Amino acid sequence: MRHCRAAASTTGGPGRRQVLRLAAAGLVAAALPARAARAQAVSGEPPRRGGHLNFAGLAASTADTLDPARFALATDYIRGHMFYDGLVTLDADMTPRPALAERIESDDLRTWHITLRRGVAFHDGAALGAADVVYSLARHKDPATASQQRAVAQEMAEIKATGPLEVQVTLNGPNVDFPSMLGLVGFCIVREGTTDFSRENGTGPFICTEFSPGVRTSGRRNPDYWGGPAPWLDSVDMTGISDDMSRHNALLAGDVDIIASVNPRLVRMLRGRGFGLLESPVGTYTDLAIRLDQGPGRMQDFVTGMKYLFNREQVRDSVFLGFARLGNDQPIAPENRYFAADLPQRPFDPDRARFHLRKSGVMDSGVPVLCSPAALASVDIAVVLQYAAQQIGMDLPIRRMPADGYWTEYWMKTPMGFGNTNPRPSLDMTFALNFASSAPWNESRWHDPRFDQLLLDARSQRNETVRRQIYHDMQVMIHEGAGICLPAFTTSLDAFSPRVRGLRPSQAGQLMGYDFLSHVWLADGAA
Amino acid sequence: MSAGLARLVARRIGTALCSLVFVVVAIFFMTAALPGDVADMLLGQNATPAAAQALRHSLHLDQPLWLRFMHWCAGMLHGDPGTSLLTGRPVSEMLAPRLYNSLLLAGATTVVSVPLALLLGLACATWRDTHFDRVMTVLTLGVVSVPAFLIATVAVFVFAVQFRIVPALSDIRSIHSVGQFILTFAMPVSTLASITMAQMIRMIRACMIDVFSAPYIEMAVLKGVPPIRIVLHHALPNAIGPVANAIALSLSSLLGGVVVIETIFNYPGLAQLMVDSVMLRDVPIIQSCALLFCLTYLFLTTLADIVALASVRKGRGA
Amino acid sequence: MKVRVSLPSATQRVGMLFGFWLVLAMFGPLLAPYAPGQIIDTQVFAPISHQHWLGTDYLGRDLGSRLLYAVRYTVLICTLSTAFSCGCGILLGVATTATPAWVEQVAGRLMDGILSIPSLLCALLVIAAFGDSLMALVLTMGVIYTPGAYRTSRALALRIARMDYITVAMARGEGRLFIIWREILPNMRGPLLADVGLRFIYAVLLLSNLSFLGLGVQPPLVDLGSLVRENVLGLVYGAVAVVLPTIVIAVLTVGINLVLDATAGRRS
Amino acid sequence: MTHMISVSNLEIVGRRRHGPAVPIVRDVSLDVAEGQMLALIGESGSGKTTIALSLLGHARAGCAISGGRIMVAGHDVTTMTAGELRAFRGRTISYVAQNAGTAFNPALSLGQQVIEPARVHWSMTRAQAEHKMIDLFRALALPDPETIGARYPHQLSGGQLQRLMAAMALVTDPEIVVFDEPTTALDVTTQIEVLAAFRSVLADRGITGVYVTHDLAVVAQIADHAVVLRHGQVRESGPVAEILGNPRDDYTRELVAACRIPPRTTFPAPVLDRAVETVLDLSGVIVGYGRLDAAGLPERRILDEVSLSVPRGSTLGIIGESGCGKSTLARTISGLQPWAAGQVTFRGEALAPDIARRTREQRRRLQIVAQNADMVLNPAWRIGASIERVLTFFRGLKGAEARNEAARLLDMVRLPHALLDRLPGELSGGQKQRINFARALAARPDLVLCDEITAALDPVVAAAILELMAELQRELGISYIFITHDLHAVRAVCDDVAVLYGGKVVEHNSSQSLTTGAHHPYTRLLVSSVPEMRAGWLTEAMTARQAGRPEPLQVAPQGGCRFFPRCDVRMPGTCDHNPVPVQILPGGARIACFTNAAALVPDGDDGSCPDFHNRPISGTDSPEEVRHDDPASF
Repeated sequence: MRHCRAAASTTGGPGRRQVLRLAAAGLVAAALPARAARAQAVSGEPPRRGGHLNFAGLAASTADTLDPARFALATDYIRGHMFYDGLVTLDADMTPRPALAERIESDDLRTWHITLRRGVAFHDGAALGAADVVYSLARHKDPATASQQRAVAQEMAEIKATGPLEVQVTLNGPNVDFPSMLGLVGFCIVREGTTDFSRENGTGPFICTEFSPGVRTSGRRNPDYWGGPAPWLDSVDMTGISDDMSRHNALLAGDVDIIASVNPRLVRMLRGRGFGLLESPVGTYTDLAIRLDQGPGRMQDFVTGMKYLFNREQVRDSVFLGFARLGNDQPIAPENRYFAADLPQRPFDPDRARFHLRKSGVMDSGVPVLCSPAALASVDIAVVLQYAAQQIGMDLPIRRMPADGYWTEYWMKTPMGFGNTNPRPSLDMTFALNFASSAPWNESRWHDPRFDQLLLDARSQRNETVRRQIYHDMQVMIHEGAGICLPAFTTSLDAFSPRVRGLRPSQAGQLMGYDFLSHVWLADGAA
Repeated sequence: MSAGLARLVARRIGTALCSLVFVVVAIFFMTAALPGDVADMLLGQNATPAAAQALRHSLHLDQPLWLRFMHWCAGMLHGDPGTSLLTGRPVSEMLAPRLYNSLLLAGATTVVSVPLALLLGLACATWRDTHFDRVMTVLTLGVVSVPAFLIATVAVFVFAVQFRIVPALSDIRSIHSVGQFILTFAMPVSTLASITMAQMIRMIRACMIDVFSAPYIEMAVLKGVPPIRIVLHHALPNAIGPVANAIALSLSSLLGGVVVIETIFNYPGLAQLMVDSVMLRDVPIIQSCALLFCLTYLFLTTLADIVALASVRKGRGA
Repeated sequence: MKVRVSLPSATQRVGMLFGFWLVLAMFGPLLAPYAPGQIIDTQVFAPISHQHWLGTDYLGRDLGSRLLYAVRYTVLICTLSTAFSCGCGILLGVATTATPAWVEQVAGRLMDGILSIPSLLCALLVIAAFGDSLMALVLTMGVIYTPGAYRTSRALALRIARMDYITVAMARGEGRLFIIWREILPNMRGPLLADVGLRFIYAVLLLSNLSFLGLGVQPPLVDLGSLVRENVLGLVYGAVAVVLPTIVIAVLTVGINLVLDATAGRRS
Repeated sequence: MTHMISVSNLEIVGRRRHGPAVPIVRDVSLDVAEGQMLALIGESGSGKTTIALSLLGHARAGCAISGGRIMVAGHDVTTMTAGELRAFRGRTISYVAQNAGTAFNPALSLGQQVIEPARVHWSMTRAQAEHKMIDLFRALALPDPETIGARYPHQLSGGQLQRLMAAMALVTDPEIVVFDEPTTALDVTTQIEVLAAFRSVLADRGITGVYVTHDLAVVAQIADHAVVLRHGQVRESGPVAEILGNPRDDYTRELVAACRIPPRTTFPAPVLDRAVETVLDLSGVIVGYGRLDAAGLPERRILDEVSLSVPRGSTLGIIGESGCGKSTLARTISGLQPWAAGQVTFRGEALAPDIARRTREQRRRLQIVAQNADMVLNPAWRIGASIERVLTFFRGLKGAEARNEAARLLDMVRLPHALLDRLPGELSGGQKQRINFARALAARPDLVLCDEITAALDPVVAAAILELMAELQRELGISYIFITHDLHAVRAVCDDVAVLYGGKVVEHNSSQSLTTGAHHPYTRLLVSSVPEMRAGWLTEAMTARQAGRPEPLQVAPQGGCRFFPRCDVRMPGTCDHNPVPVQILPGGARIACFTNAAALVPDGDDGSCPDFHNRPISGTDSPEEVRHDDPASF
């Protein structure tokens, strides 16, 4: 059911409308029961309504927010999905599906017409209208909003209501992946004019009953949810426990039913005690970025040598205990439908690494590799790398930096440092935000005009086959040219108690693309 | 309260204010020296210089440091600790529930640890150099030296996970009866108490040994006074000063020095709020937390001094 | 005569214990069969076995080797920072007994201030100011524990300053520095020793907390507290990797304290 | 006759934490018959307190009774359980500690503590106990017997506390009372009264007693039998008269002899002759605290217009009871306590009140030897370092030169050179006082200020120190100021003596004439309070005292003579209002009194010298006693 793609492939040539469309009833009828049916196939029972679920995420702090523009962490995304809806949602394989939007269509891939679902109500009873959408999207462009999505939102040149349920968005240039972009949880829809986000007013499956930043978020089922019969749960409590062991203990002791971010080291124990494990092949990766415009990275041989120096199998097996897939120095994970599978896997080859590093002449420059608890597993990966370097006679100092301030003070500002990137809704966004010459987070300062051109070509390319080829070429270019060493894609691990049913892996992010609360039910729920 | 006592209290409050001012100034400028500010932290990995600058402007962070400090001071003088840069909510509103939680935990810990520490400290001093004393010495040193997170984690793993006697997290909302209160607080309080007690026992033991070597204690023994009466009636009143000081020092860390315990039991207290705020560079909250910790410390030590003085005065009959 | 015989023996015991740990800190890593960052096994939290005598850690590294390095850094950093804090605290505590009252007031308020700020926050702030080299680490931990040493030593110094032999020195017309340095300081040694021991424990703990915040010893090296912390998940498997470093911490700190206590008790 | 106390072959050992057991008491046997008083005599470290405590079944921490039998009132103390001991102590046998100032709990009211033995043994109700207490207070001649119990230890004087302690011991009507040097810490004038009170109460009640002391004169007054101890062993025992009058043991003889040091015979300079060059001269020195009056003088005065002078090569004694300003005078002269008015001249130069403003030469020439030898030597310094520091500081000697000089100084004070490498903690009290002396001499002083230097020493040791002082004066021509409350020592070493009372010099006289001629009433009281080493002296003294003596007043006068309330020749209306005149007697003696000098000659003064040779008037607990008898240090 890949509608976007299906539409593109069937409608083919230029001038035809790019349509993301499905009858509202049809979507609900077709999509949710399909999930339910799949779940049923696994667990052998239909979803049951009722019950209370406790969930513990990775972190909670006073930065917790109900303001979609400020969503930054997984727990924020989950909270967002709890109380708000986006215009589209991303499916398990990252395909955008209509949500609050009934149709999203464009003739030129630049001007997009969004038709909203009829009869959707906010939690305060107000009906969803075009003004709400315009407000919700446009506010990201205002610097004062301090939106996490501002860089993405800049793409939208003009947003205006063209009818009570019609919105028109004009982009800076054509972009076939615009519907995917709307799947970002930050772009979920709030009531027009909302400035006080101490209370939520969304259209989502749950209504907030308590929100204390850094402590807890609680919700009860929204009885008037447009996407019924979901959610199945009567109420939900969500908290964040940053201490690994405590989070697991809370699950083991029965204080919570689901925990996010299971440490791979505890999988054996959790399984042994009969807890369920959700492995989601998300495209999150931790990479070493070597800046090409300063330090040793200016020598191409140095970068190549470093890429051969990564013992990827060891990173996967020892750092992630196998819960990862090998990376090939390009940002697209193997599960992605555009993954360049024919690109040869770069091996761990100390001899070639030594050859290239020696050749570069800056092998012992003494430039440290920066890592931080802020970038997932980067400290451990750095240790693996350092030992490999030591084996070929290279002294590679590591500097572990504090988590707070890492992103703004060190990341991308030093010759060599680890970064951590979460999957984006589309390849286009990944390339545009992280690899294009103008990308705000071009970690290695890699500039390739051909790459930039390919990016633009892909955006206006309706032909799926051609686009696939373009994306393939772009992956090869990154693999060869960018200063990115990407040893592995991590598998997201979440654990749940046996009474929780209905969890399915998704590429869109941990816990069913952060949207698990509207899907899960409890085995003893109706009791 | 005699005039002398009143003068002492006044002087103590005066010096306390000096410390307070020092702490507030130091914290403000040192927080300012931390890499990044709240704008950077808010935007996180997605920060671009332009976005951060815009946000900084809207939060008035582009004003000179001293001006912001003056603003904060002016507000404080009117009893207004300001608003959180991050959430825009009044600091007092954010602090109040955390303070309540912290006081609850600290209070429960105090109620448990002080009498027990007194008892064990007295016992160690009474049976000085016996096997009991030696075992307690090693035990208290051991408890102090083993990292708190390990003690807490092991305790949770054993009592909450393996035996399922108590919950792994301390959720105050689930308290509706005394029984539940005890169950909810059992783990954090016993962990915290064991650490606090270990320090107190060592100090109380030292104070009491000092007092026990006084001639009037030997005199009491030679009068045939029973040991319990010697300890409670003869020794304790003379040790109140140093013992109160030892207790005050240990208790003063119960508000701000319990990050680990709060984290492990997911207990929303002040310490966590402060660490969060440091991480997020939310200066008004850091300031207010530091102020609270400083006040607690000064209050407790001053109280101990007054208790000590009052106990001496009683003896001296002034 | 008994005094003469027993005094050196206690001092010798302190010396022997410190010597043992210092030698271990200096030369222990030479005994390490593997590099501290070397992954030797895909099995994490491996138990004690023939290949790795003390099992493996959370990455499958040799625990024995890491432990030897951890001892080095914990012992060295904590010894230095304890020495620094006690040095500063004692100097200040003693000096303020002989300086004008306002100096004592300023120092006292400063110390009260530092003492009232939770040590972790203090560490965050001081490191932000000093940077995060090993030297800064030592200084930071030193600064944090200075007020405690100051309080103790000032109380002691005040007591000693009232002693008759200080009066004698003053009557002789000795300078303030001489009185502080030669007359008061040497007599504080005994009672201060017990205090030093406790401060050493706190330093070990703070070091591990700092590492957790990313401020401590740089990887792949570790300190003992961090070794416990990074392997704490092994607890559920009863792993050697978490139990053994804990025991080493306890043996190190409790041992040093017991010996110091014994010496202090003997002298006072 | 039944023996109330019977100790046989008692052995007590002390033990350091891990060290070997050291015998403290060896094979001691003694018996006390019912109603008798036994004196345990010995110097510091002789084990006398240890034995006394063992009678109550108590051994201090680190000590243990390792052998022998102790039968007390029919109980075998060594076999009693802890509970039995509790019931036994305070009930059957009670204890009066040496220093009531520290043996009373400062946090509890005195009454509470006094009746506590009765209360913890359930022997009477609170009302009964309080009634009994008040009776005892009365019997012990305590002021305000009804209300004194509500007061706290720091509010009473040492003599009163010592009597309260006796009341506490007697409140349960025990069969035996153990007194552990109960009057040692008291002034001589107080001691006599306390002794008299004890004796009458004990006699009334027929109580068996054990009296621990190093003071033979006291023994003569209060005990029937005596045991002389040394190094934990019995040297001699027998009736008191026998032991004091006809000692057979060498050590006992030495002890008795130490109490009879001959008075000074050499007179290097004519006494009180103004013509002789004076080393130090004080005139009108006022030291005090509190608000300043119109003349800029302090309201509360510790020293009030003190004028003294010390001729070159002579010794000036300063005596008086505790609190009279003796120590302040020492501190004032040595520059540690600035004065408010007056002038101090040293070798013709005016001395600055503040030590910092005196020249190094002045500081060198004026040395002080302080009371407690324990406290004035830095415990962290080796003896050699202590002495060499003075040599370096004042005389610029360094290295081997200083070392040799230090050794020479040790020779001078008759100590072996080996001591140079020892720490003060390893020396005995007498040795430390000699070192202390040597250190003062190292500066080659003109005047040495000796502040109670024998107070903490045993009589034998003290006698030797005094002898040394006199010898050094002969050799080096040093002048001394000798501050003491020991009249005996004054006679042994002083040429002149100044009697201090309430911060004023009430008399300035030749030390040899203290027992003859006209004297200030306070001097007379002092002299007559020094116990003599013969039985019956106490009775005589008390009788004489009570005869012609008005009741002491509790209220001090606003002006006039400070001795007024205690004076037996006081003239109300005169003495308590007017400024006191100073009478200069022929021979140079000066007496500050209203009464005519002729009337101040004691009754029946036939010019003979009553024997007060037998003792130092009082002394505090000697450090050696603490060191060896306090097993906490083991």
